Amino acid sequence: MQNNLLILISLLIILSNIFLLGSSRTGAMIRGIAFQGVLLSLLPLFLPSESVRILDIIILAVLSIAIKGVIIPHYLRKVTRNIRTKKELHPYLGYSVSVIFGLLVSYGSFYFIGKLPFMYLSISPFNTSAAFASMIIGMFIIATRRNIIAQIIGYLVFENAGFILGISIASSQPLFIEIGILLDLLAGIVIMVVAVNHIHLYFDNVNTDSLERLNK
Amino acid sequence: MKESSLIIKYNKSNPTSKVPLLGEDVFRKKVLEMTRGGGRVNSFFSAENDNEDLVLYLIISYDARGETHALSMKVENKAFKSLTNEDTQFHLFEREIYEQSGIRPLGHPWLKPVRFPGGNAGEMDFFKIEGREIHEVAVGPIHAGIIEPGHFRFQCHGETVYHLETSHGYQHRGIEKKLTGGPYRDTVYKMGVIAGDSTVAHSTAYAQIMEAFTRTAIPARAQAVRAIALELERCANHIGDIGALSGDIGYLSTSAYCGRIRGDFLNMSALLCGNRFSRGLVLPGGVGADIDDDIREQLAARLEAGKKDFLSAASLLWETPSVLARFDSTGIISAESAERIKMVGPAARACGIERDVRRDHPSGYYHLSYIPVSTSEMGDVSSRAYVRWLEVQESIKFIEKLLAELPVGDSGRETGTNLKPDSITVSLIEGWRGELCHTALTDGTGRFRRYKIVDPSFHNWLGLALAMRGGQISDFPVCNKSFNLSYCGFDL
Amino acid sequence: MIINIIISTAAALVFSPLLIGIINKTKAFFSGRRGSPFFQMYFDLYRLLKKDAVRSGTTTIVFILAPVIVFCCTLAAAVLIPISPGTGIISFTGDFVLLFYLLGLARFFLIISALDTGSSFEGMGASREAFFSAMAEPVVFISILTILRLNGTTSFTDALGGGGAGNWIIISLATVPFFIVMLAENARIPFDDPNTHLELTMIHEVMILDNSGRGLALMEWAASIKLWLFSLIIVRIILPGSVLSFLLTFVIAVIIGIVESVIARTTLLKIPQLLFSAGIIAFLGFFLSFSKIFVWS
Amino acid sequence: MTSIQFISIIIVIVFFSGILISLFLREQKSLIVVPLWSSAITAMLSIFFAVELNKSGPFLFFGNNFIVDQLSIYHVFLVNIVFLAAGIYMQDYFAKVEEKKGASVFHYRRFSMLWQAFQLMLLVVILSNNIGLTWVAMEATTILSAFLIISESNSLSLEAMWKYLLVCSVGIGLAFIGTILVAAAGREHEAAEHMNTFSGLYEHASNLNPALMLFAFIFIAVGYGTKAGLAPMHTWLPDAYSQAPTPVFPVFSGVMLNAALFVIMRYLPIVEASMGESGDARSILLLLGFLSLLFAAVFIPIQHDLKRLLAYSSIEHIGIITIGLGLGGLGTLAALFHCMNNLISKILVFFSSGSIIQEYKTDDMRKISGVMKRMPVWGSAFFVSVLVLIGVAPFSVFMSEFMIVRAAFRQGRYLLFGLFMLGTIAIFISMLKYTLDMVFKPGLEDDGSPEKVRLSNMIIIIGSIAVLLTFGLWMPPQFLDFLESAAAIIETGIKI
Repeated sequence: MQNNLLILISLLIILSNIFLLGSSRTGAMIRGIAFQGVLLSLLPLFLPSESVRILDIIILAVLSIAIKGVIIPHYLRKVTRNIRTKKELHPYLGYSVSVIFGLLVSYGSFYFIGKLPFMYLSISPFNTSAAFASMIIGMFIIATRRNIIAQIIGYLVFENAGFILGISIASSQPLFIEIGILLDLLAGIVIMVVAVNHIHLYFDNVNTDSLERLNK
Repeated sequence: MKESSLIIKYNKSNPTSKVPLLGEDVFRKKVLEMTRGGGRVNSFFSAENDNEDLVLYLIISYDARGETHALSMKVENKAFKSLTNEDTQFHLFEREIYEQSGIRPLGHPWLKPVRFPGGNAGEMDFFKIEGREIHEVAVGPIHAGIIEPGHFRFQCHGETVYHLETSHGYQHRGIEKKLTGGPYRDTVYKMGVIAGDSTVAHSTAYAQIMEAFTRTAIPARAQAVRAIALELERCANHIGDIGALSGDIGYLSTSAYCGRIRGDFLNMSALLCGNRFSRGLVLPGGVGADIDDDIREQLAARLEAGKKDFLSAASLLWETPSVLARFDSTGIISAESAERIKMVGPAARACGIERDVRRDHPSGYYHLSYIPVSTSEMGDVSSRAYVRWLEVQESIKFIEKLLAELPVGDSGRETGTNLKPDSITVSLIEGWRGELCHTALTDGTGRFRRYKIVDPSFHNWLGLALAMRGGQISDFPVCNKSFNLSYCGFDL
Repeated sequence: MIINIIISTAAALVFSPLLIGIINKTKAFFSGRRGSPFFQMYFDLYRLLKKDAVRSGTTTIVFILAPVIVFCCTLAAAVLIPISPGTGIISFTGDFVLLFYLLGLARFFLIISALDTGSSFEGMGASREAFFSAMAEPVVFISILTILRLNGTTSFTDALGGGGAGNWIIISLATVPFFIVMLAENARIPFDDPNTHLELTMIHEVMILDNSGRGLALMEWAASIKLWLFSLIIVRIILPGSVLSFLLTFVIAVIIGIVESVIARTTLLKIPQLLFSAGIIAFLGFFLSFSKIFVWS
Repeated sequence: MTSIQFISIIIVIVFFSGILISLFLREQKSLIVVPLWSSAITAMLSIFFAVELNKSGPFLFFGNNFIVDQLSIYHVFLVNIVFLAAGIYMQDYFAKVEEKKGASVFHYRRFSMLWQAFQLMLLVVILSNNIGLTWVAMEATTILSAFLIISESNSLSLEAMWKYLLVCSVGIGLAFIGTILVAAAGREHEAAEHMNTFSGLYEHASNLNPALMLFAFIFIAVGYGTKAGLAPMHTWLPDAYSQAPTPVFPVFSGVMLNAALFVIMRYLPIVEASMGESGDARSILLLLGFLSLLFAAVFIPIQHDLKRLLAYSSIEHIGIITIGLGLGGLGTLAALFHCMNNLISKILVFFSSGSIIQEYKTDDMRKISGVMKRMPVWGSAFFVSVLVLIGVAPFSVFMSEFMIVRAAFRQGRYLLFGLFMLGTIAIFISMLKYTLDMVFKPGLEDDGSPEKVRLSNMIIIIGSIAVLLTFGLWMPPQFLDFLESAAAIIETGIKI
């Protein structure tokens, strides 16, 4: 049953990735990433863990839900409202293409990651492959979206991938490191949001098209 | 050449002789200069003068300066050079002039009937796109829902609309013609039904015109009651529209609740004057019903309840992703197009154009109390709904303020029956659909020589057609509802 | 065998209008209204069946026959679904193809009868229906293949009429897209709005715009039987072992009502995307049904 | 080691008090003096560390979360020297900026606080023994330095900051995944308690899963390599350079890039040891290093923007250091030596070019000419620094590059040798051409006002030229010893 729950969570993570790839509205994307954040935070609770660290795990899960499921989405929603961006206009790649890409990556990582020589370390190969798929999908979103909020969300997906991977194969980081990681993420998002506000001020829109004067 | 236009004071009548009568070339030059300088045509119509010569009158206003100008032009040989090619906003006015007086705008690109006064509504050359894969869809004049008659002709390629042409005239009642020679005893009632949902707006415009002609100053209390009634009308209609919009996209809760809340607001109007659509409330010289303390308290209480209900029912819309996904980017009209055809009202404000008669050309109580202009930016269905949502909140706030500071005094007095002869006056009111403009000219005996009404729908129907371009034909109903234009107000 | 047929037919005919009643009642509840009675559809059918039909002058025999064919095909398809374990009527390899082709035949006649009227609205509706059903079909087939794999059988009616449940994760990955397709196939929100009067946006309703009287009654009835059929399939997928599980179709009707109350109808442009997403979930389930990480119990 | 703990606590106190003092200061001048003191104190203390180290050898402190060895002390020293020089230069720079724009106190306060927090985080990166902590501190430097770029708020700097944030965040994210994989490799080991420290990992390196370690190293090299500005992940770097205020340059170029490379140096012996010195990890570094050199060689000739030119030069030098690391042996020593040379030459070149840009009010090289006549001191400093950077003979950069070439030659990697020569020569020619034009071509007439150079800046100029010349001509034996023991740590890991 526990195994099934782990698989279910990974599956939902994959589906939420695909949802993020296919959705054009920033509001929907923020919802999607909040959902994913909460799911991730639940992951450690279902691990067959050493009972000594149960308190640590609970603290971590609560903190992670608060940051990934509540605070960051709240910030993003606020900045979205502030800059009045609703819709992603013409991403570099179409949504259907993105979704198909997401599917292929998910299947591919499931197929290949399972064959890596150190997979015996991971708690469930399914989680690990979901993590690698998320990593690639996160980078894909960053690369193919023009909207800055969408790029931030891509970055979050990417970060989440690290989180899943950390949980599924290396679960013995000390608590203060884990908290440091979360706080770093939070700080990173906060300054990205500040940057978005500034960018909105200067460019009057938040599509990265207008951020292309420095090329060469 | 310096004083080639007359600045109109809204609550005063002006001798018609003071409106400069220009030759065609001077007029043309002057008008184009004015429109280029930000002038917006409120009304453009033909009238006869004492010698039964045809004269074209143009009412044009500068929103930024809050000025309204009038000028006129002598017509020779029943024709003049069309201005449409220079500025799109003349297009429909010139068609109307041609239809009403036979004055031909030479070189008009699209000279067709507007209201079919002789019957045969809908029989005309529709714009057609040729091509094997283009198909035409004709909708109306009889629709599946209970709405007014109007004909829509779509040029489609698959589901995509290339062009929409609207054709009206099914409700042409000849109101303007019937007003000539007035005012009669039933004129004020006719005003109430120009567009049945804008009774207060049209009646107020008429009342202001009568007051200007008879030099009646009406008490502040009556003005406050008019403003309250106008804002109540705005609330009721906007709420109804928000409900209808959500009904069109199958979002039931908001639809059902807003339908009821609209009723609540109509009942507030009924509380004021006994009629849910405020018929007979606004009369020349004042208002037909006063607000006593009892009504005032009841109204405040009901308003509070209505506000609460509305906020909870309509805020659902902005929190439901599927609703936003449906509304967003549907029926976009760009700010440039909207500015070019000079749209008015919430539809224009949804494109980010700050145009509101209550602020730009205030009259009545709006002189004394300011109501913020609500705008949105995207110009899509979502923005139009959002502007309504904002406006309802502002209106409620405004009514609350007015109820709290209701001036003491009479609720009205008699206007004289002697209208100032040979005069012109203009009245601009921001109805819930947008600016409506009444212009009246009196003859030597103090009767109406010409009474010209421009309903906001007159400006905005073309906007709907433009909003549909490149859109999906299945988006038409929701797009149409987001404009919610009047058929009878257009057809007059 | 005969008994089974009679039971299935009777259940389909009797229960299906009730589903519509339940959906409408749920929707009414959510929008704070009292709503029409549960049995309103029965009254409507009775009223319509009493009436004679008015026909447009442009129509041909196709238009007259269509309601009958649509009704019969849908009913026949519904009868194929066993309503409790062991009541299957037929069972052979790939029987689900028969089932869905019966529905396909019904749809074909619905479409050509709509085209037969020559109205531009009905033509639009027909083209939309054809397009979206073509997109919905693969999703249905993939989910059913997943179910077949889980049950280790090649006969769909066998899979529905008994056997044990598989892994619930995979079952839900098959059922969710099936539910989405059910909404699409039965003209429910977010794909279509059964209550709308706006002919430009309708899909299913616009095709029966010219039907009246008995023809309309058959069309409406067929539509409700189709809803019954789909919800029965879902229920049988989830609980194949239970005798009274067909009663859960009413729960599904409530769920549909809730879905219709809380989300708005999507724009037609997005429908392919929605069906596409359903297909992705279905495909994920199909893919996982091959994987070895699930320890089958 | 209580004295060490005591001293490190002092360092932390110095920084935090610096940050706090900045909160209360109202004067702009005092606000930019505060960071100066904290870096001066830390630089002095790092010498104390080095002395302590000579007595006792490498040691851990604060549990085993921090480590002091020759490698880290070397970098601590370098970092603080650069911060010190930048702090001195800052006084002059901001005085001039102030005349132009009149920036607010808030502005300076933010700058001062960020500056110190950034410096503190870099110290944590370098001194950390815990792989997780290293990562956390590295990510923190990314976030803090993003604000340093934007301290001159305009649309271009925003764009640069956005790119920097996004690219580096992703890079750091990859490094995180690498870190996790290393931790996973350590997890299966018995002594799991110590397996998230560099020292612990090295101790048991031969028992780690080699495939996993190589896989992890790819992530680490790419991840931290992004932060170090290695090609092809360097895209943020030219933009960030061209937009950051001048005092921030050398901090970026020297310190942050070096710190990122430093982390790779920490991982390198562990990975190599786990794979039985197969050299695969070194090949990855070689590849990245050569790509960087190549990118620099291709992009430098087409630059018109002075700051961007210097950015690509930075990429080149980081590439050279990485190549040195990749070669191993003598190459490692050369790489460490080059770290210092690069840093000191960067101080010189960035400050001189910064002053030139401030004077000419443009960073388009085509519009700058006659520098030597208009500002003889900074002009000659700039000219010398470019000569240093492109590796002209008596200076120490030449020496370290020469050592790398020799290492390649000795290992019989002739192709590598050829490519290296080709790249550096291309850069040599194009940079020299630009510089000659700028410095000696007769330019606009002098506006008459003589160049004013502060004494402190003169000290920076003369001091750094002297160091570069000295180390080019003669290497002090104590320093060589120290460097060799630091290189040994990269070669063979930490022994405690």
